[in-house]
Amino acid sequence: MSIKAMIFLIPLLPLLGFVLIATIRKRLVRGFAALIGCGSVFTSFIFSLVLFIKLLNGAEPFNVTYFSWIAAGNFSASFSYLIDPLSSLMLLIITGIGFLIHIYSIGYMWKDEGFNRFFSYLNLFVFFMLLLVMGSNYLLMYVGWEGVGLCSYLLIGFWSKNQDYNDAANKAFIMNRIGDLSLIIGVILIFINYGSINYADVFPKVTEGSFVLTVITVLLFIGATGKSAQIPLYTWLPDAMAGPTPVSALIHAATMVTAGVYMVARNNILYTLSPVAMELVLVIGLATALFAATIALAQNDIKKVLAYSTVSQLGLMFVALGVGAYASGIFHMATHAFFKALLFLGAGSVIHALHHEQDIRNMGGLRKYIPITFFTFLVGVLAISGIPPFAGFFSKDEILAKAFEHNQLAWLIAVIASLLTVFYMLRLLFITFYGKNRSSEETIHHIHESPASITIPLIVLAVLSAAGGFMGVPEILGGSNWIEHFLSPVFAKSHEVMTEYTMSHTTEYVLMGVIVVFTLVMIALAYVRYVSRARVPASEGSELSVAHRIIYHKYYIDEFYESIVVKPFYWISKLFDIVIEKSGIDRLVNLISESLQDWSNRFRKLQNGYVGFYIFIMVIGVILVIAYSFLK
Amino acid sequence: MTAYLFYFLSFVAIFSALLVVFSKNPVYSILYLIITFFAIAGHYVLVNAQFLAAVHVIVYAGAIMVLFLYVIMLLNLNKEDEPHKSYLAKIAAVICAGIMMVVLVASLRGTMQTATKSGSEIGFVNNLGKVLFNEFLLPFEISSILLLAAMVGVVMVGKADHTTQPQDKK
Amino acid sequence: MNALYIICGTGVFALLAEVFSWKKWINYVSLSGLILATILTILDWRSVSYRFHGMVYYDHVALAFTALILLASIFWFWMSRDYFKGDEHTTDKSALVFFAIAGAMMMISFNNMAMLFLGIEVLSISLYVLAGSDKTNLFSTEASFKYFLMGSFSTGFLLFGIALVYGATGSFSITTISESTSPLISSAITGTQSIPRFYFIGMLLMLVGVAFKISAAPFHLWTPDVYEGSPTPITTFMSTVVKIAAFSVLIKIFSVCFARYAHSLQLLEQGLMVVTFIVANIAAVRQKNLKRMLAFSSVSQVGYLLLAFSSDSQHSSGVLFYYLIAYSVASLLAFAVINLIEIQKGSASIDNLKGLFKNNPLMAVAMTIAMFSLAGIPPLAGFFGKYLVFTLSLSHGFVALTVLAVIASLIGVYYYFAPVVVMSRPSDETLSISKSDRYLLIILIAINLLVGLFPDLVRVI
Amino acid sequence: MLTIALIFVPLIAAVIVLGLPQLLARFFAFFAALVELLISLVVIFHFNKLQGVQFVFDTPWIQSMGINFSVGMDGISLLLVLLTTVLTPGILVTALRDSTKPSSYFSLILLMQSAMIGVFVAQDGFLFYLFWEIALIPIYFICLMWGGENRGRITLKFFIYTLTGSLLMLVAIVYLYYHTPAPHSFALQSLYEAGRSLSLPQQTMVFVGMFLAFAIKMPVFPVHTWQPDTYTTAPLQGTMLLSAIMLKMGIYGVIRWLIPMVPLAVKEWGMTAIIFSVIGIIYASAIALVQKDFKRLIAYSSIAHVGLISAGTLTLTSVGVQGAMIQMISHGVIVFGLFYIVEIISERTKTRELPKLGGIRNVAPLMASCFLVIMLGSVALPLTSGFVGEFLLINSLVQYKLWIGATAGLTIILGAVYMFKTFQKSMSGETNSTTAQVTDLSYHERLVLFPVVFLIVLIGIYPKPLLDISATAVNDLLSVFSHVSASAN
Amino acid sequence: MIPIDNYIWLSTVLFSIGVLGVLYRRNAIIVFACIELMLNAVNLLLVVFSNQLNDPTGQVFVFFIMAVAAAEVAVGLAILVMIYRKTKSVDIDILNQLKG
Repeated sequence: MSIKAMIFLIPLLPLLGFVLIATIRKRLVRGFAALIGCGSVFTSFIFSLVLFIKLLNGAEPFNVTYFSWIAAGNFSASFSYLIDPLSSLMLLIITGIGFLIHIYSIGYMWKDEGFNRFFSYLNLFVFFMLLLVMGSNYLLMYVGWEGVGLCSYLLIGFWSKNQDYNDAANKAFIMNRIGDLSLIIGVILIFINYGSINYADVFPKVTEGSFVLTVITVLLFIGATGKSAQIPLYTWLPDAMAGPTPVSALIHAATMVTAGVYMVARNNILYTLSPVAMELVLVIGLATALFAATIALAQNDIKKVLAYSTVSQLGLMFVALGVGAYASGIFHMATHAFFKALLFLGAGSVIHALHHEQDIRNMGGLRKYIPITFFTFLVGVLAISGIPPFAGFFSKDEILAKAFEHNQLAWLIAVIASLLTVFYMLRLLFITFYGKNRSSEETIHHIHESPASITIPLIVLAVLSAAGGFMGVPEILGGSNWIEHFLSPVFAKSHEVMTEYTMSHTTEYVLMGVIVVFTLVMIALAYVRYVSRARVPASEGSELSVAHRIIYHKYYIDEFYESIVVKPFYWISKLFDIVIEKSGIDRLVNLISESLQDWSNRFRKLQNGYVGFYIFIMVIGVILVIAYSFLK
Repeated sequence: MTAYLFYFLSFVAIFSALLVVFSKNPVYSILYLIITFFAIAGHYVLVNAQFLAAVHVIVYAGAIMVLFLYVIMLLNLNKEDEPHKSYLAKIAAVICAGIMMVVLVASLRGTMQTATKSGSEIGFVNNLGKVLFNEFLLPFEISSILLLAAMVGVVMVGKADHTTQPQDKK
Repeated sequence: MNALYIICGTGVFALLAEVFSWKKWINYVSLSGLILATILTILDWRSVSYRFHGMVYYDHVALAFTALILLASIFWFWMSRDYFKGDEHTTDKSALVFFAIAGAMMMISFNNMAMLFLGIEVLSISLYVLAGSDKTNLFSTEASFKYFLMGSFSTGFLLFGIALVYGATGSFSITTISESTSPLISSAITGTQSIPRFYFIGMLLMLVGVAFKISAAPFHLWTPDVYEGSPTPITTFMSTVVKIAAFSVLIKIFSVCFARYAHSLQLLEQGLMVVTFIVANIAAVRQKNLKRMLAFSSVSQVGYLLLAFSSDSQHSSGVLFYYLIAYSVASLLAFAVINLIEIQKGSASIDNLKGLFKNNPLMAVAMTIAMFSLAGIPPLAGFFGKYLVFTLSLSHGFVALTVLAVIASLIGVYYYFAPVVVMSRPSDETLSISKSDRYLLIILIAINLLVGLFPDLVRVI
Repeated sequence: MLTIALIFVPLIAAVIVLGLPQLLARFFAFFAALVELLISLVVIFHFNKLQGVQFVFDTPWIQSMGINFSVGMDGISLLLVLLTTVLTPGILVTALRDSTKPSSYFSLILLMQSAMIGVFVAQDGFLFYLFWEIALIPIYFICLMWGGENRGRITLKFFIYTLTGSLLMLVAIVYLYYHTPAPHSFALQSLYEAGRSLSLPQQTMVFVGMFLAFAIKMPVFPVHTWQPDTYTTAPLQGTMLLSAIMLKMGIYGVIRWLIPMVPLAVKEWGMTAIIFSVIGIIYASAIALVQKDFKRLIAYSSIAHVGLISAGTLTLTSVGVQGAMIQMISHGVIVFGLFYIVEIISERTKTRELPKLGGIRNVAPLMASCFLVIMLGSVALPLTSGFVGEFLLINSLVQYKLWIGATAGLTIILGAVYMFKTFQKSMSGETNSTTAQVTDLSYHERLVLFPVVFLIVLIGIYPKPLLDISATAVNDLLSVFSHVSASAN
Repeated sequence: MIPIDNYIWLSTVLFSIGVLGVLYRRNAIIVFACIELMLNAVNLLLVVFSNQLNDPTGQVFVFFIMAVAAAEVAVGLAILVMIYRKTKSVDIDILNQLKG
């Protein structure tokens, strides 16, 4: 099979899977739908693997064009794909994790009436996600960008009978759209300034920073904040947990939300040349990392904790991008994909076991009932906490080291954020799996380990989370930082421009040691608090301390947005509708007609039927006509 | 002499014309109208239109006025209690007609001071006849159509239908 | 000229028919008389001539207008057959109608004030009577009375005007009058080379008389009442034949006879036009009686005609002719429908149109086309009429007046569409239509479309 | 001759339909529309993409006024003709099983088609005006006879509104006509030349007159108030004709009759017009958000979309005009589908009130899916037809002025806000008593909606053929423009 | 001799009195009479001009006016009689059903 066809088939197979399942979903038995769904993604994974190996063996990036898509005036965009190390890596993550989650979904969704629909959406999502990373121009990336937003919408609102879920879905889509608008305008500005929207044409033309470039990069970044749930557009992600758990794992942890990271990394040269945007990325990343981490401390919904954790981790990735450590960002993205998918799937397994119970206050002591889930979850927690040698340790450490090089304050904030992460993840772990079981007798009776289709992906991901860090072991620990080398062609130009920092190995060791120590302290703290003292978060309605309450209510950000954006907009809409439209413009138009009627009535009275009066008027007319002679 | 006669006749004509308007009794009005007509006939004689004066007297005083009086008598209208317009309407009428007169006179003012001719013979019947039956033959014939139409019309309107009943559709 | 004889003869025949009991033939004779007269008029096309010592003058304009009123009369006759039936006055009515047509023809072809005066009077006296011919109906009588009173009153002004003009020029002949106003010819009465002031006043007073006949505001007040009260066929006659004749009088007097003074009257004509537009259009908006509404409509149409006429009185006769054709066809169509409705339902109230689209689509379509044409919606004849008027006045730079006319025609849409809206309302009542009326409507619709789509057919004349 | 056939086939069919019994009339009308579609496909087959006006037919008509019956098609015309010929059979199909519609209804639809095609192919100013006005008559009757409540008042308002505009246009055309060299002519090219020879103040007058006419038709804020009422009260097919095809007449007018005619004024006042259009986008979107009536909501959304098209067109870039062309096609197809779905829902639930609906996707998943796709087209999701046009239009506006482009771009967000809210309110949630009886799409309805869905996706993925058709014409149009403005500077 | 102006004024005054009568009175017969007065004023004017211009056509025209006046009066009175039969009145303002 030719490379061109293979590349073409990678996104096409999931699309075909979607079309097939969607069109005949009513008559399709579940097993067959699952087969189509998993099979298409798996085939894509194989193809991606082939491409990856080819690139690994030193092949040039593949750039294939299929057909001209939009062409108007001097604008043209074609349907063409670019497979370079970056997108190849993304392909592997998407199709690989995607496949695992497909498998997982078979077990998780088996009893749901919308099983087939679910698979069709998942396949569609994979298609768009692939398009996003494979597109060789901004517009195609935008297609994928919006497409995944749509799938996210569809999947969040998967259980559409629940209007709260639908609200969450709408919120996700609309907040994404805010980012999308910014992104598309950024793209258009790129077109205006560089005359093209192909990466291959644009990047060579970007040679120095300028105001326009800053505007473009900021606009693109706003797009990224929407998709990757950064401040200020992050609030949709926790709500997005309304969707089925595999969705949270795939879309809202592993793949879609990292699109922003991918996009910034893809445009690294643009960012490298506009320091202002870089600083913005860094600041937003730091703020989000810290902010979301604090919120996660007080959440009681197992998925919400993970969601805020995701936000926080994404913030960390942007920190990496913001300090110019693009490869580190991507590295962390990859490891994060492993362990966060693992954590979500684990949480899903818990939820599955407890019959859709998500509140950690009603859990506890589960490690006895569902051991496989517990162990895999434990791996995930250790990975995210950065315990060596789990994946998270390497990627996070690299980011922190780069941040330290850049700015010590940034490092400090990032460290605090990651220590908080350790704390709340362990809090989650301890409350859920340790201590006494707090659910009802009825539920306890039914708790059972999940089927193989759920546990196998968990195990695979656990292995990845445990070992995934070795693709980026830094040199000082005897590694070769393979991933950085692999990605270096993508960031080559940026590296040329950037001043290289050199940091002494000593400093690096010290930093690493400090972090590990503090991490262990955090673990100890959490253990004391939640295992030894067996503290359980207060139940709903009880008195909380002020600080706790603020965090518990997520700093009231949703309420804040509601009152400064949503409600005013509704008021304005009402104002337009009632005041300007109905009693303004339309009233004015109708007034013409009414006054016409009014005048007509007056004129009608003139015609009063008395012939004497008519003659009178006529004589007045005659007088006026004769008086006209005086004018002449 | 002619001048005095003119002023006298003018006075009679205007005065009786005013009385036509202001008399309460319709019969008086019509009678004053006859006087006016006679005064106008006098004017005709003054401007050498003797034949016309004769015709005038015959047609107006003789035929038309008789018709008026006949109708008044027929309808038994020789009363003074006919409905009158309100004072406001009357004042308005007087003012309006007055303004019209003023405007007309004003616009005709100072046109010609040429005196009227005298001793002209065009008013004689032979002159008129020549014109009437040569140049104006067609109008003359047409006036027969006119009279025919009027006649038919009068018969048609005047004839009392048995079905005639006041009715109001509204 | 021969046409006039034929028409008068037919009128007299109608009278004789009463005597000799030829009543059953009267319709055929009438119709053939009209057709014959039309043919004769058209045959006269090549012989432009003065007749009877210059009493009448048949030029192309006169012939065209004569042909137009004769054609209109034919359709009118077709439409109002029932009017002449079942009445002891059949012959009288026919005779009067024919005398009226003869009067109208004289008003078109006159070349002497005497002919004008007699023409107007023959027409008017016949119409006074015809308006009151529905003797069982008090409205008809009222219409007749109002028409008579105001008509004879306005005749007084017309005559006063004629007298003054005669005094200034010494002649009743149109030809002489138009020549005598040349500065090179000394005034007959003063002997000096200046036209006396009362010549101008005479002109104005004649304008008053004519304005009454064409029912331009503020001399239009009789129109709605008379149109509403008269029997519908007579209303139709007034709004078509009489209007055409009155307009040809306007053209003859003010663009031929007083051609030299046309310019000084322009402002006055425009003033009349403005008043007409405002009064007629606004008053028409809330009319509930179709005949009355169409009366106001006909007054407002006078506004457009006056706009064209006042913009360029010398060269507007073509435009006016086209407009009058369009207007007459539409009026005939509208009144034909109204007549049918009135016969079957007893009144011309707009509510009687309810459900017409469903119950009798042909009538509904005819009414719609009539209304659209009057409103000036393309591609009907009325649209081209208005278009020609607007372009004429625009090309003479009367932008403000044209805008006024455009606004007027927008208001026009307001009331012309009211019947259409009513027709679309549901109702169960049914209306029937005879075969002959069906053909009449179809032919009139066809003419309207034909004239609208190919205005050149008319313009070649 | 093909052009003539395009105009007269529906016209003749309309007359024949009148005389046929009801059932036959329906199918004959549909058949005629199919024939028309076939003719337009033949036209496309013979169309030379590199040439300007083709299939010309020109014969003197009213010689005394310099009016010719002159028709022809270039790419811009052809696209819109195609839109008309494609949608009309669809519109007829939607009425095929509606027993309340007599044969005259079908006749009027065909008449409408004929007139609209006439508008798109006219190459003579007067002819254009005539067709423009004639198109108003059938739609007036369709709305008047078969409309909803208050139709008398609303249709009259609609008529007078649009007539006001078109009279202004007539005045402008006549004004230009008098500036053509004697003997005056209404021919398109002569009018172009006449218009270009005018000074800026004169051009401005013409611009105002014409743009108002087109703006009312589209409609653009603030002369849009006839539209929501009319769309709401009109019967389904009327709404479809109005929104899917007729409003394109306005934009077509801007492209064909305004921009090349008075380039200086367009350049001078284009900004103002664009700002109004953009205000309209925001304004209409905001109002759409708080509408309870489903149909009315879509009516306002249509105003928003048209505002974007109008603004993009007036940027005078080929990106903008091409975007407008493709967006016109897309919008036509999309609103066609949207209104049909609204009709299906209201027919089954007897209400169009959004708060009373909900949960339809539980009982009618197919309908919900179709609605979803069409809605996605409407909110310009990539790979639907809406995206191509909207992207090009926003692109042109950003090129014009960044802040205008950004403001106009808000339609991306606002459109999503109200459309998704609508979807949520009508389709999602629990099924209630009103919607419980809703059945899924019948075969008949699928016959209409599946092609719509298919077209939306197809155009979204592969719009190139359509863009190619109009490319030459648009470039011609704008090259002439740039030439004129260059020489004027 | 008498200046021609005087005649013009005289007939103007008579004409105006006729108009006044039409405006002033409600009795239809008197109104008709006043219209006759107006016509007579015109006749007088025509005769005077005819004499002045030495042209008989003016007087011929007067004949026609007389004929017409006679015809009009006849028709008018016939209509009046018809009205009287229905309303028992000759008040010109009693018929005011047609209005609005």
